[in-house]
Amino acid sequence: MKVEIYPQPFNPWSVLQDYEALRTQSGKCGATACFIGTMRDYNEGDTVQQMWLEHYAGMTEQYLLQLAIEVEQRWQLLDSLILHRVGEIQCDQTIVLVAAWAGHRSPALEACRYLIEELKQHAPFWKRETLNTGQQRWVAQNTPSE
Amino acid sequence: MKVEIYPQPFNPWSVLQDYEALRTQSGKCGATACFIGTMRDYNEGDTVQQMWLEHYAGMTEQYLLQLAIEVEQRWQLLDSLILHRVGEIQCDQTIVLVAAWAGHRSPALEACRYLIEELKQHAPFWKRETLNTGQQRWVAQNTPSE
Amino acid sequence: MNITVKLFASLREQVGKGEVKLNAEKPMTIAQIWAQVSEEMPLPTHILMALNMQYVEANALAEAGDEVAFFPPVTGG
Amino acid sequence: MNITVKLFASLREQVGKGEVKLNAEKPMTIAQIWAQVSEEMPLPTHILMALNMQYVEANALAEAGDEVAFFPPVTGG
Repeated sequence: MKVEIYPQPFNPWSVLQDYEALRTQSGKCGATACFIGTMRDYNEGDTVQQMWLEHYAGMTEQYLLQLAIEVEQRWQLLDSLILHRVGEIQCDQTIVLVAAWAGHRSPALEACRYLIEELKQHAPFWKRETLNTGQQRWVAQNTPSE
Repeated sequence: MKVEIYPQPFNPWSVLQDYEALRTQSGKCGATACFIGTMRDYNEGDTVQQMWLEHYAGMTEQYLLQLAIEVEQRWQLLDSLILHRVGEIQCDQTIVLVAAWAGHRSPALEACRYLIEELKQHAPFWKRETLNTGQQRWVAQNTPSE
Repeated sequence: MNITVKLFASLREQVGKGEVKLNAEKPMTIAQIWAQVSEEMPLPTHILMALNMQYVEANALAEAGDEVAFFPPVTGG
Repeated sequence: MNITVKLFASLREQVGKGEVKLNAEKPMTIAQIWAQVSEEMPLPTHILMALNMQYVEANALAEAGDEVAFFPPVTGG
């Protein structure tokens, strides 16, 4: 299990590769599901130039750790991972990465979806967008399940 | 869109990294969902030593390509990827990788799940397991959705 | 011209043939092709059938030049 | 001893404060703390509140040494 807040850009695939490489190969994992959220250049009909991501240092990490523990227990996962960017984010950069490892595909897929939905609804992060007009605005709220 | 059958082992994360690196960064992708199936050392209560994966060369590729096209259209995806191993497979090696790229998370997650469920139900692949007793057996059928 | 018939996985082992060329003077149903290739084995309940690499039912018609395949439930992924 | 009060994102900008130390001689509800920090602004409808980094409702009690936070709906992921 790993939960981490990244103030700098990261490549999700190389992080996943490095993370798995550290693990003792066990033969027990049959399924890995992961979700990656990336910064788009548009939102609610406007062109977005960049984004600032604020978090509540301390509570955010604690919330995500509680979430990972809950999910690992509920779906009997072998492992889970939650990574999230903060700070100034540019288009095409990774914002969030969640992953779930399990014996079979249903727990991995369901846990992965639950991780991202819960994170989006409850983890204390806030996005402030800078539009191409220079205007800055706080994103009002996440769509419940788009 | 890419569909490929691998007769040799591949690392799913480095394949994903290379695949994305080839793409023109567009700012349109907000969500990537992927699923990876891995060979376990157990199945139906027995210890499995290795596996042989057979496919119907020609039909398998054609079926997977039709599936990718269907999924990209149905969920308005930006891109999709289906990779599958064949031949002799050892524990912890990747068997299958499916991925879906979309503007928002729901289409990416739903398309990813559909890809793996359809592939498991319809793509012409067959697994023959070699148990640790030396016994060989064909896997009778995939669980509908575990 | 022939119909090419392919069998896969456990079905290939049961029938003892991986590929057969059938002389096809006129169109045949997939069921007729099975009967000929398997030497009158009853059609297995869960068998899957393909004509030119598309899934079909046992009453589909194949003719010379076509490729027909029989295989057990798929177990990929 | 004080209660530390933190405000985040748009709420920090609206109230004009990011962090405040409140002198707490006796326990206070989160609603009372909001009233004091915001100088009697009504509690925003969708506001989220945390006590020692766990979500709570407005009637939860905080005392000296505690950390209380107010923030708008979260928009991570």
